[in-house]
Formats: sequence, C-alpha cells, structure tokens
Amino acid sequence: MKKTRKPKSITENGKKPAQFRLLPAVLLSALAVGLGYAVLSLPSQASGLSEPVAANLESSGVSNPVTAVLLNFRGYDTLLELGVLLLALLGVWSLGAAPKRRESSPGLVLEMLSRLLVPLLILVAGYLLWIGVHAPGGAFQAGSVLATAGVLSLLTGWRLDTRFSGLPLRITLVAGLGVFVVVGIVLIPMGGRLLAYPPSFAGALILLIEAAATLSIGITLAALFLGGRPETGGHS
Amino acid sequence: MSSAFLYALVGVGLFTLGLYALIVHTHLLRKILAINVMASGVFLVLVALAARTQGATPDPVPHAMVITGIVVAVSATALALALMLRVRAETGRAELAEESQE
Amino acid sequence: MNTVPSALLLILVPLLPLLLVFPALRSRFSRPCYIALLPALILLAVPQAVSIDLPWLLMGSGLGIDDGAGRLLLAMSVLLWAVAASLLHSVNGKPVDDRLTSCFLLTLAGNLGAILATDLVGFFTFSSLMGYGFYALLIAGGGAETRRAARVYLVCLIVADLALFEALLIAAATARDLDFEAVRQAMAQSASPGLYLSMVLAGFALKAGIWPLHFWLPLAFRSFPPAVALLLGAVPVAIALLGFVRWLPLGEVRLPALGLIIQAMGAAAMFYAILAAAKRAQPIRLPACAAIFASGLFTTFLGVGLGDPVAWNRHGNVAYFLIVFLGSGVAVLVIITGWRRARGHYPTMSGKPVDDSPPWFERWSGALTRWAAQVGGLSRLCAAWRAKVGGLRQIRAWQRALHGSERFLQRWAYAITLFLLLGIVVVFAGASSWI
Amino acid sequence: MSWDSALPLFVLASSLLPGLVIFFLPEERVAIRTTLNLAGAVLKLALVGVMIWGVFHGSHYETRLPLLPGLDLLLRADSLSMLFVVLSSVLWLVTTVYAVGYLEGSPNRSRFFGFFSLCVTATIGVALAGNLVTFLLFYELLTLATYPLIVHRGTDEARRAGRTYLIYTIAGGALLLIGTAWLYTLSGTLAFTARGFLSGLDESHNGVLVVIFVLLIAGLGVKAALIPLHGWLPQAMVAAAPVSALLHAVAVVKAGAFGIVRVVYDVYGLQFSASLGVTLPLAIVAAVTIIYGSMRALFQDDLKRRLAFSTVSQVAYIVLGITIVGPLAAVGGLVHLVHQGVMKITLFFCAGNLAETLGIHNVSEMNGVGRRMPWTMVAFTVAAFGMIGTPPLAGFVSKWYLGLGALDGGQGWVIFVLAGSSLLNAAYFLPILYAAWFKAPPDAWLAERSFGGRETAWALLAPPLVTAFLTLALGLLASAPFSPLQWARFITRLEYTP
Amino acid sequence: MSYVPDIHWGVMVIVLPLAGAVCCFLWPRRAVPLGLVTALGIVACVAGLGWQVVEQGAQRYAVGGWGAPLGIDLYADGLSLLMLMVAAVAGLGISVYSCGYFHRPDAKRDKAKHFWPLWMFLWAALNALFLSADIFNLYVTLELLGLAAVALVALAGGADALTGAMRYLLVSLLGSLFYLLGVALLYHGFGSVDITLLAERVEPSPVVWAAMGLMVTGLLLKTALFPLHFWLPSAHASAPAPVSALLSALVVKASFYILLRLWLEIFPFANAALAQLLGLLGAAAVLWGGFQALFQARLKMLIAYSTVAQLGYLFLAFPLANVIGWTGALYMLLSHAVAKTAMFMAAGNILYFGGHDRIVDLDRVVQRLPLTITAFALAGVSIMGLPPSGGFIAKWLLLEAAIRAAQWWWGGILILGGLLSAAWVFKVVGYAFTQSEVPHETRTVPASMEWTALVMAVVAILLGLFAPWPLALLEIGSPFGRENAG
Repeated sequence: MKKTRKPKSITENGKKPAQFRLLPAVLLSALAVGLGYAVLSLPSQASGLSEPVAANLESSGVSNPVTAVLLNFRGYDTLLELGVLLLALLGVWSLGAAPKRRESSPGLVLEMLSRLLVPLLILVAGYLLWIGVHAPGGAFQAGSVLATAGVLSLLTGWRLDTRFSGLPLRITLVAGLGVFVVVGIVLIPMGGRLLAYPPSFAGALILLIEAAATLSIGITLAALFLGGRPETGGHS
Repeated sequence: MSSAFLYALVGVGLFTLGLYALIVHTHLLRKILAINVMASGVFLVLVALAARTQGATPDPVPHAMVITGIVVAVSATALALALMLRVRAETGRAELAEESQE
Repeated sequence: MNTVPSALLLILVPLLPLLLVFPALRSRFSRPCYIALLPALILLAVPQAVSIDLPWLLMGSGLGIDDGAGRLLLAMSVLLWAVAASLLHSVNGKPVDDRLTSCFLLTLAGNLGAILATDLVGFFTFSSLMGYGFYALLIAGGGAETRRAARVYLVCLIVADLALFEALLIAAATARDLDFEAVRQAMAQSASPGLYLSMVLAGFALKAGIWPLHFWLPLAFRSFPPAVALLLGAVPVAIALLGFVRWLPLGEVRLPALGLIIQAMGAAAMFYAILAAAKRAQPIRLPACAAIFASGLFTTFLGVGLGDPVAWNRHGNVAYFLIVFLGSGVAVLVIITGWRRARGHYPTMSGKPVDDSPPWFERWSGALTRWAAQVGGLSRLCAAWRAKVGGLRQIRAWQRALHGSERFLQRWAYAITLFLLLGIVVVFAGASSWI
Repeated sequence: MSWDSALPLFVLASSLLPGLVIFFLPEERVAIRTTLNLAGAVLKLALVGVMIWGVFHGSHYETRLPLLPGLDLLLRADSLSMLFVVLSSVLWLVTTVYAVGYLEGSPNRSRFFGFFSLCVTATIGVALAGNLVTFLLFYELLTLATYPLIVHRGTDEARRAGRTYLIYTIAGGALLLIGTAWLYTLSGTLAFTARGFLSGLDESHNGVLVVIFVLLIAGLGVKAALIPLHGWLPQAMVAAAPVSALLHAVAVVKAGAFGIVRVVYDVYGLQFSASLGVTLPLAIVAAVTIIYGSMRALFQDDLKRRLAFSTVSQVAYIVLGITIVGPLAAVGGLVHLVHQGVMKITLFFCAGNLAETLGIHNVSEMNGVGRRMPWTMVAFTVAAFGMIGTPPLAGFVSKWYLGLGALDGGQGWVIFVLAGSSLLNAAYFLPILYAAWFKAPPDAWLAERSFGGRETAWALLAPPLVTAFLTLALGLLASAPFSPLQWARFITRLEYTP
Repeated sequence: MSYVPDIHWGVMVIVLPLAGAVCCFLWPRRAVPLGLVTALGIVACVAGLGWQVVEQGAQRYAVGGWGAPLGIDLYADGLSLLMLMVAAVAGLGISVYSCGYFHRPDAKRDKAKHFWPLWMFLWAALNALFLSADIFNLYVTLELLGLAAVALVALAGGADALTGAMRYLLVSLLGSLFYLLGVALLYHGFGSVDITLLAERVEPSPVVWAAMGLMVTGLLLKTALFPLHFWLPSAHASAPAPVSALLSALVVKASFYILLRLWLEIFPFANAALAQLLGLLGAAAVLWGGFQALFQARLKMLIAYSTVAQLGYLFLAFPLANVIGWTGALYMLLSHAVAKTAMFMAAGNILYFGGHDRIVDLDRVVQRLPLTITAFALAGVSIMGLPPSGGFIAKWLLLEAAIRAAQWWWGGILILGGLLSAAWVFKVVGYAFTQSEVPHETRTVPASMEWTALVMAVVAILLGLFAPWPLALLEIGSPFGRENAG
C-alpha cells in the first residue's frame, strides 16, 4: 500500500533501494500474519452453497455443478465476464494497430507440429465444450484450447485473410456475448426473467451459449495475443 | 489443520508476496507478473476453502467464481501487456516515470 | 389678509433668494439681489403677525413673524442687504461675478430664513446655510488674506454647528416640540440644562465672534473691500446674537454663576475692542472694533439676563434693539463710508492682482501685512507656505505629506481612533458627572 | 400561484430576465440593450410601487419554494425589505441611465450590463429574503455578480482589487454560512420574525448564540465594511464609476448593513440581543469604524478612494443606529440606509463625470473644476454637505435621529462620535469644494472630452442631479408621508410595539 | 397504479448499453448515431426505473429467477436510483459532447470508433454496479469498469496518457484484488455473497475485520482517497476531455458507492475510530487537493486535483454517521459529478480551441470562449459550494450534520475547502477579464461542445434549487435506515 512515489534512484536490478524494500517487507509480513489468522479463524466445516446447488442441479439443465453455477445460477456474472474479455480486446485494439513482426521462418519442426496440432486442438476444444455439461470442462477451458491453436498458427506466420478481418471477425468476437444477451433477453417474455432458462430446454440453451462463447473466447484470446488491431481490408 | 487451510494460507502468502513484488519492482513486466501472483493467491484462497465440505463434493460456487476471476485476470493482463508495450514505445522505458508535469 | 397668500409669502422670503442662487434661474433679471428682497419687503408691509406650520418640512418646522422684535429685525436685515446689494452692483458699474451673486443670495436666504424661523431646527438650518453662504462669499470675493479669514471662519462655523447640533439633540430629547417657546420652557424645567446652555453659548459665541472667540472677525475685514466686508460681517454676528436670544431660556432660569462669567467675558470683549481701537486708529478697523464692542455689550447684557431672569423679563426686548442697533449702525457706517469714497475706486471683488489696486489699498494692505507679521508664527508659516505656491516641488511635497500621513495612519489609525474614542468617552463621562 | 405570491418573483425577474437576455446580445445591439435595461428598471419600479402600496395596506406578498426539507426559499415583502427594495430599484434606474452614458463605446458592454442586472437582482433578493438561508443565497450571489463588475476593466489593478474583494467576501460568506447552519440546528427555523425568533430558546444556549452572533456579524460586516473587515472597499474603487456607485450606495455595502439590521432585528430581536450583551460591542465597533474611516479619508488624494473611506465611515452609522437600543436611533439607522445611498451615489456619479469628462481622478487636480462643470459640482456640493450632516439635507435627518436616539437610549457618548465624524467629514469634503469652486482652473484639463457646449453628456449629468435633488428632498420633506423617514418610523413601530 | 409499462427497467438499464457497445463495435462508422440513440434509451430506461421505484418502492430482481443465496439479485432503492440518475445525466452530456470532441478534421478521427464501444461498456458497468446486490458481481462490474476506464484514458495517446493509464490499471487491479480477497473471506465465513443475506449473518469476528480492512482499502484505493490518490491526477488530466469528465464524475464515485453500501449494510458495526480515520483522511484530502490544485500549472491537472479534494468531502460523512450527513455526502457526489463534468468539458473546449491548457496563458483563450468560461464559472460556483447550487445544498447538509453531531470541526474543513476552491476557480475565471489581445492560433470549437458544457453547468446550479426531489428519492428504501439513531 505504500506505493506512493518512486524514489529517484533505482538500483541496477530494477528494484528500489534497500530502505524502500525493508519497510514494505515488514508491513506486508504483518499483513500476511493478520490475514492468515483471519483465515484460520474460519470454521473448519462449511458447506457454503453446495447444498442449494445440489438441490437445484436438476432444473439447471446440466449435471456439472460448476457449469450449472457458471452458466445458470450465476450466469449473469459470466455474461459480464464475457463483456470483460471483449472489453480487453477493445482496449488493446484502441491502442493501435498490431505491431509488425519480423517475418522469419518458423522453422520446419514448428511448422510441421502446428499442422498436426491445430486440428487436434480444435478437436479437444470441441470435446471440452461437450463434456462440460457433465464433468469438469466447459466454454472457458475449450476456449483456451482453441486460443492455443490460434496462437500456434499465429506464431507460425499465419494471418487472417483481410477479407475476414473486418466485420466477420468482429461478429465472431462478439458472438459469445451477443448470443448470451439475446438468449437472456428473449427469455424475458417467455420465462419472465433475464437469463431464466425454462428447465425443459435449459441444457440446449446452455450448450448454445457455450458454443458461441467458446468460439468467441478462443478468437479473442488469440487476437489479444496479436497485441493490436489486425490489418483490415476495408477502412482503417 | 486441514489441507484446505494449508492451501488457503499459501494463497495468503502468494497474495502478500505479489504485493511486495508489486511495490518493490519498477519494471512494468514485473509489476504485471506481481499482480498475477496476487490474483493466483486470491484464487487459491477461494478454491482451497471451498473444500471444507466434509467428504462431499466441494462447494462449486467458488470454483465458478475462480473461473470468472481467471478470465478477468487474463483480460486485464492482456491489456496491461499491450499497454506496457505502448508505454515502452512512447517513453523508451518500461517503467512508470515520475509524474511528469509540463 | 387670508392665510394662503401670507403663508406663500413667508415661504417665498427664503425660497426666492434660494432659487435665484442658480444662475440659470436669475439670468433674466437685471438686479436679482433686489428682487430677492422683494418678498421680505412685502412681508414687512403686512400689518399683522403671520405664521405657518410646515409639518412636512424637516422634522416638522414652521415660519412666522411676530409684530414686534422679529419685524424690526427683518426690516433691519432688508435694509442691510439692500445696502450690500447696492455696493455689490456699483462695482465698476458692471454686473458682478456670477459666483459672488450666488453666494450673496445664499447668505441672504439663510439670513432671512433664520429670522423667520419659529423653531430650533429651522433656525439651525437657515443659520448654517447662511454661514456656509457667508464663507463662500468671503472666498469668492476676497483676496488671499480674506480667504484665510474665511477658512478660520469655516472652522469656527463647523465647530459651532456641531455644538449647536448637540444642543439641538439635547433640546429635542428634553422637549417634545422644538418651538423656541417650548424649548425655553422645557429647559427651564430641566434638571440639568448645563450641557445645553454651554453648547448653545459656545456655538453662538463662535458664530458671533465674541471675544475670545473672535479671531476670525478681524481677519475677515482685511483685504476685502472694507465696507462690504464690514457689512457682511455684521450679518452673521447679528444672527448669532439673535440665536442667543432665541435659544437660551432667558428669563426662565436663574444661573448667577454662569451669568457672571458671561458678563465678565462681555466686559473683557468691550475692553479689548476699546484697546484695539485706541492702539491702531485706522478707519478700517474702527467698524470691526465697533462690532466687537457691540457684541461684547450684548454679551454682558446676556450674562445679566442669565443671572437675573426678572431683569431680563423687564428689559429683555432691549436685546433685539441691541442687535438692530448693531446691524443698522454698521449699515449707516457703511453708507457713510461709501458715500465718502464714491469718487474713488473700490478694489474689484474677484481678487485681481494687488498691483492693480489703488495706492491707498496698497498702503493698507502693506500695513496689514506688517501687522500680520507681528502677530507671529502663524502668518510666517502662511508666508512660507505661499512662497511655495505654484511650484512643482510644492505639489510633490504635498503628495509626500499625504503619503506620509497615510502611511502613518495606516499604521496608527486604529490606535488613534481608539484613543479618540477613549477621549470621547472620558470627556463624556466627566461632563455628565459634572453637569 | 396567486398574484400575491408571485409578485416578489416578478420583482426579481424584472431585472433577472433582461440581464440574462443581455448576456447573449451581440455587442453592437446598443438600442435593444438600452431598451431592455431601462424597461426592466421601469417595470421593476412600477411593481415595487404596487408592492409598497400593498404592504402599507397590510397585504402579504410571499413566494415560497422548498429548498430542502424543512427549509424554504422564502421571498417576502415586509416593511423593512420594502425600504431597501425601493432604494435599490430607484437607484438602479438612475444608475442604469448613468452607466449607459458612461460606458458608451467601451468594450464588453453586454457582459457588463448582464452582470449589472444580476447584481441588482441579487440585491433585491437580499432585500426580499424572508429567512436567513434565502438571505445567504442572494448574499453570495451578490458576491459573484459583483466580481465581474469590479474586474471589468481587466487591468492588473482591477484584477488585484477583484481578488481582494473575493478573499474578503467569500471568507465572510463562509462565516455567515457557518453561523446560519448552526442557528438552524439550534432553532429549527430561520424565518425572519419581528422581534426575533431566538428569545424562546433555552437559556443554556446563550453562550452559543453569542458565538453565532459574532459569526453572523463578522460575515455581514465584511460587506458592510466594518473595520477590520473593510480592506476590500477602498481597493474596489478601481472599478468603473457606475459600479462604484452601485457598490457603495446600493448593492454590496448596503447588503451587509441590511443583513446586520435583519440579524439584530428579525433573528435575534433587539431586546434579546441587548440582553445577550452583544449590542454594545457592536456599537463600539461601529463607532471605531466611523472615526477610523473618516480619518483615513482625510489623507486620500484619489477622489474615489476618499469617497470609499467615507463610505466605510458612513455605513457604520447604520449599524450604530441599530445597536443603540432605542426606537429613535433605529429610525436614524434605517433612514440612513436610504439617505447614505442617495448621497453617496451622487458623489460617485460626480466623481465619474469628472474622470470621464476631464480625466480628473485626484483631489489635487480639481482646482476650479466648478467653473468648467458647474452642475456636476452643484450636485457634488449638495451631496457633500449632506454627508457632513448640514441641514436641511438628508444626512442631517439621519444624524438627527441617531443623536436623538443616543440620548434617548442613554448612550450619550455616541453624539460625540457623531460630532467627531461630522467634523472629519467637513475636513475632507470642504477642501474639495473649496478647490473646485474657488481655486483657479488650470490652463488645460488632463483629458478633456467635448460634449458640444454642454459640460458633459446628458446621461451623465441627469443622474447626479436627480439624486442630488433627492438628497435635498429627502431632508426637506422628511416628515412627508411615504418619505423614508416615515417608513423607518413605520418599521420601528412594528419592532418596538409588542 | 402505474403509468409506466411493467418492464424490467433495471435489466434494460444494463442490457441496453451492452447491446449498444456491441453494435458500436460491429458498425464503427455508425458508432455516433448508435451511441447517441443508446444514450437516449438509457436515459429513458433510468427514468422508467425511477418512476417504478417512486411508485412501488425499492425493487428487487432475481436474475435467472433463482433468488438470493444461489443466484444474483439486482436491487434498486433510492440510493442506487440516484447513482443511476447521476450516471444518466452526466452520461448523456458526455455522449453529446463526445460527438463534437471526436469529430475532428485531423488524423485522430478513428478515436471515435474506439471511444463509443468503450464508453458504452463503461456505462453498462456503472449501471450494473449501481444495481447489483451481490458482492462478487460487484467485483466483476468493478473490473469491467476499471478496464474500460483504463482503455479510455489510453485513448488520448502520448506518453503522459499511456503512463497515466498504466498506473491507473495497476492501481485498479490492485484494488480489485484486495476487494476480491475480502469477498472470498466473507463468502467462506458466511456462505453467501448477497448483501442482504450477509447483512443478516455478519457479526464482528476476525474474518469480518480482515475482510472489511481489505475491501475498504481496495475501494479507497479506487476512490483515490488521500493519500491513495497518487494515481488520479495524471490519469484524469491526461485523458481526452470527455473521458476525464466521466472518470471524475462517475468512475471514482462507483467505488465510493460500493464502499457506502458495504459500510451501511454489511459493516454497520464498524467502530467509530475507523470512521474518524476516514473522516480525517477526507479532511486531509480536501486540504491537500485544494492546495495542490491552487499550484498547478495546467488547467486539467488543476481540475483533477480538485477532484481529489471533492472526494474528500464524501468521507466527511463517515464520522458524522447520521442521515443528514449521508444525504449531504450523496448530494455532494451528485452535484460534484455534474459540475465536474461541466468543468472538464470547459477545459476540453479550451484545450481544443487553443491547443494548450497552461493556466498562465489562458487569458488569450478564454476571452474568446465566453460560453465555455461561463460554464466553468458556474460549475465553479457549485464546486465552491456557493449558493444557489447543488454544492451549496450539499455543504449545508454536511455542515448541519456536523453541528448536530457536535463535531463542528468537520464543518470547518468544509469551509476551508470551499475557500481553497474559490481561490483556484477565480484564479482561472480571472483570466476572462484581462485585456490582452494577443493573436493566437486557434481552432473553432463546435457549438455543441460549448453548449453541452454550459447546460451541464446550469444543471449543477439548478440542483441547488430543486434539491427536495433528489433528496426525496434518496429516502426510498431508506438506505440509511439503520443509522437513524445517529
């Protein structure tokens, strides 16, 4: 918390001088002790919300409690969180165009490996998405794997065709958030509440949302890796 | 003391460690990393303490929270890194200058 | 004679001269000074006592004239002013300086109004109007010497007015009506008339130039055309004396000690006047001495009246005659002087350079200057001051003095103010315990 | 909203709306601007006339808007406010005419007249305020509206003066705010009530009430230029002449004095403040101010500065009149509120005329100016004599009642203060008159402007003559019905008869 | 009896800006009209929600239909409604202003297409934050808010803005993490993240103290309370003008709002010493910010420091702890938001017109922008707390609260702060009255920018005349109900 002003002199290793390190160390040790004490004072037995989750798992449309919480019980959080992701991308894009990389040959091994790995990764992503309904997995995990595929391709010099880097790319990026919002809104006249899935097709809706989210997350993360706006075919 | 608490304490430790690093280091990359370490500490506390359900499956809500938290952290880190690159491009240093006034 | 015309006439007596003060309003008349006197003349012709209440004026005022003394005084004043006007107009046979005429009329209005006033406030108002008018007249008409006199007179006037104002307040606090008669009664019954009496005495003594408060009077006669100066000087003196009669509860109270003091003062004044006349028997100073003598006489009389109300009641009217005597005596003197010197030249009124003056004036003024030099430091200071007039250095000196005093004040004003206030409080406390 | 409850708003709006419109007028639309200004002023005068007639016959004009729960924005026409309202609206009209003439051809006139109207609006608001918080509101508004007028010329000196003014007035406003809020928490009401609303409070609060009184008076004393809070006033004389006139005669200084009257009469109540023992110290402060101001005025060569110090001295008369506990002194104080305004505005008009026509700013440059500008100097002379307190002019009437009240209230020392002040007044005014009338004029004036045979422009000459005439009339006709004196008596009757 | 269709206005208030953000992102060329339409829609929805709340009292809305412990609730009482309205008023103004500001003939034109989606996201985050009744959901909205704000700051480009944004981002993340750790402790201690449930369950214990410490610290960091304000001036001053406006007016207020909610609902037992400490820090902020503002060389820096000072006022209500005090603090928040928006807009106009905002050289600029300087002055009136303005009402309430609580010294701070602001406001306004006529290279300011600034300033003034309405709103759902004893 003492991060007020930085001293004029900074030591060679990028750290502040000793006298500026000692005080935080002492204070933070005290903080750690205090926090630790607080943590330890918690009751050793607590079920949290696991019971109501288990009780309502039936009507959530999925059988994996984490997915149920994530996309149904606390789906609103997840919706906003997709917003955060999109926002980060917007922020990065607003900083300017993607830095130009020196075009170097990725090397034979990498090239071969990427050709092998990318389809596999996409497949794994699909699987993770699918299994998320029942077991650990889901949109974020799947999206991350998808993003790996994208990053790998980018590292090997692949670039999105400028034909697709305009509106099509943007649509893909917002698909997750968009589908989520649209589903949530559409449900209002039907179920009466935002994001209140009717139990009968809750599962299907969740899968739909997750699928769109996976795509968006994957592409977004890959785009973030690029560190800036991609070149587009149309306007700047 | 159950293992849940042990992990939670480790989480607290990570949190304070990250905070220390954030204060002490001047290079922006280190600062960003420090923030990430702190975040990990918090997530660890969240997840570890969820396992206090005697025998039954752990509380799923903190897990969901952590997933949300991770996505947020990833997004923020991405933005921070991009920003750091811009700062470096503009000022030539990946450090926060003293408040420049005119 | 019904009331409306007479009331209008009463109002017109001071109002017409006042209106004619403005040059624009009198430009059509060839002899405004005479015209201004007309209403008073007509009023004199009205055979009975007239009066009018003006409740809306000031704090509720009134004008009026009785059959006896007031009428006499008015008549004397009209005569006096007519003479003065004729003197003003005969100068070089040309119309006089506009400003001079204005001042003249202002003084005239004050004078006539003061005679007609039936209450303290009215009298006070008109007499101070006259006072300031007279000051302006002196300034506008005279040379440097007269101006100095005027300044002295002004200081006397202001101080006198302040004293009278205090007296007025005390009177108003004591009596609910400010008629002369009511105030007289109230003061007679008042437990502590001391402050009132001393204020009135001090005030009018200053105005009348009674010894030892006479110092402005001789000065006023110096470089001004002597006759005019004399004449004009008589006017405020007469009005001030009238003030004594009107304001003091004469014939009602018995204050032997105060009366004795005043008698002594009066006697001293007369003595001084005789001495002065004997010492430097110059024709010009003679009237001044006469004026001082007359006022001394009057003061003595006043002292008698204060000490012995019975005597006052029996002989009180003599006071009016004394005043009239003073006034008309002066008038006659002036007329005689004027007639004797009709062939000669009077110096112009608007302060031409002394070189243009006829030889006799030079002689006189030289003598006067010598006399002034003998008076001492004051005139030397004055001469020194005049030596610097016109020089740039003098302006700078002034500015420096201003700045210096301002700086001094900035630093010490609080202290001085507090000191003054403290003084006021102490004096007041002392005075109230004494009276 | 009925007529009775809307009238105070209309009175406010009659200057506010023209002001707002004028802000947006282009600089060159002189005719429209002048018309708007004058129409507003005349309309206000008419409305005020209706209002005063109504108040005299017992109508209640009251506008109430909720400001906070339990606290209203209250505009109310009572007898005391009418005194100030009439003064402000009459002098506004006169000053507007003068300002139109004075500023002819100068830049930024739309801004000037806009703030000018705002300033008057704020003054009227101060006058009509029915409770302390409304008063505070307009009081601060006045500060804000006056600042641009003071710095209008934009010279460094003007801006310095503006800064000083702000430092004083905003600090004063802050004190007033604290006092007001404190009072509110104690009493739960702030509405001005005849004979005050605090006397019913528990006696244990008396100590606090004294502190609050000091806060309020200190806050108001800044604008009323009581020493030692007067420092801004002499500096503010760098402003243009109409502004000085307005500042000294109507708006700022008077608002402070009027506020003190309100606090003493309608918040604390005269008897209650006397029993708290706060009136005598205030009277002493006023007395010190009177003497001090006059003494400083004595040594000022700058004419407007001299007049400014004279204001310091003269406004304290009002306070003095209020704090001598007695009906007669109160009449004196209240009537001086009007009389001082009329006289001082005349003097500033004349000073402005001299500056504008001949370039004269200093007393030492005024030799013989009476011959060049006789009418201006006649007005000046009348007002100066009024200030000295010479009968039969307006100043005499005020001094008369002040002195009488002092005797009546057993505070004899006051008449000596009055006497001393009159003496000093004479000492700093008469040399001016002497120089102007009787000294020889210089060969050439400093910066003479020609006005085709007349001594100066018509719009510059008429206002001082009108106000000089008023000075005379207010004194001569003091006892006539509807004169300020009678109105002041009317007010004190309300205050003193249970 | 409701005249308003029974729509879930609260949901609309959140979804609409999100949808707007997505649309603006998808069709950047149409960003301006899309953004404006969305802004108007949001204002309408807030009005609808306001009507609903006024008619039917505080509203609770279970997203997903699950209800409190399991799902997330939205909750709208007078307090949240007031905050939404602040955001709506300031937001609408900023939206209109931005049209002119970003529509530049020079090369920076594409800023607009980034500005609008970011701004809509930010607005959505604000609305979601004000409506949330769930402390974890608050964390997500806080992050959404923080990232959007950082991105907007960085939009200005240049070393100053980027460094400012970077520092802001780190601070923001740090604050969020503190807050999140607090949330974690609370959840594990009491098994819920719903504010109402927590309010019922929480009792003083080490966990609660730790959580409170963490959350309060984190939020103070984000609210930039002295001495944690170090990041604010550079971030606020270097951002583009509309962004500065919304950062000062809204973003810092959001974390204050959370703090207030937590303080009132979850930690009402917080001891007086802590409240006094917050008050002291607030007082220090008022004085420090005021002095710093006075000595700044650049206009936007000055205004930013004044934000530091004004935030201090908000914390003066903590030690007073009575309803009037809270009301005063919130009214301060409201009027400061509007006034500061106007002020930053005015500064933006000046910068746009003259190309610089050095205070000593302002005389050549402000004379030719009468509307702008009027807006600045009027906003300044409110900031100073002079009547008739919203700032005055706020100060009056705070002063009254201080005297009632027999802690008059806070009142002294209020007054001192007012004097300090007066000093710098008039320092700037004074330049409008100079006579210098030095020619200066200028760029014409679009009329919409000048008028928006003026309108916002006038609103700040009018807030002083129509105070009873917002104050009546605040009583709905009695957010300060439990503090009534104070």
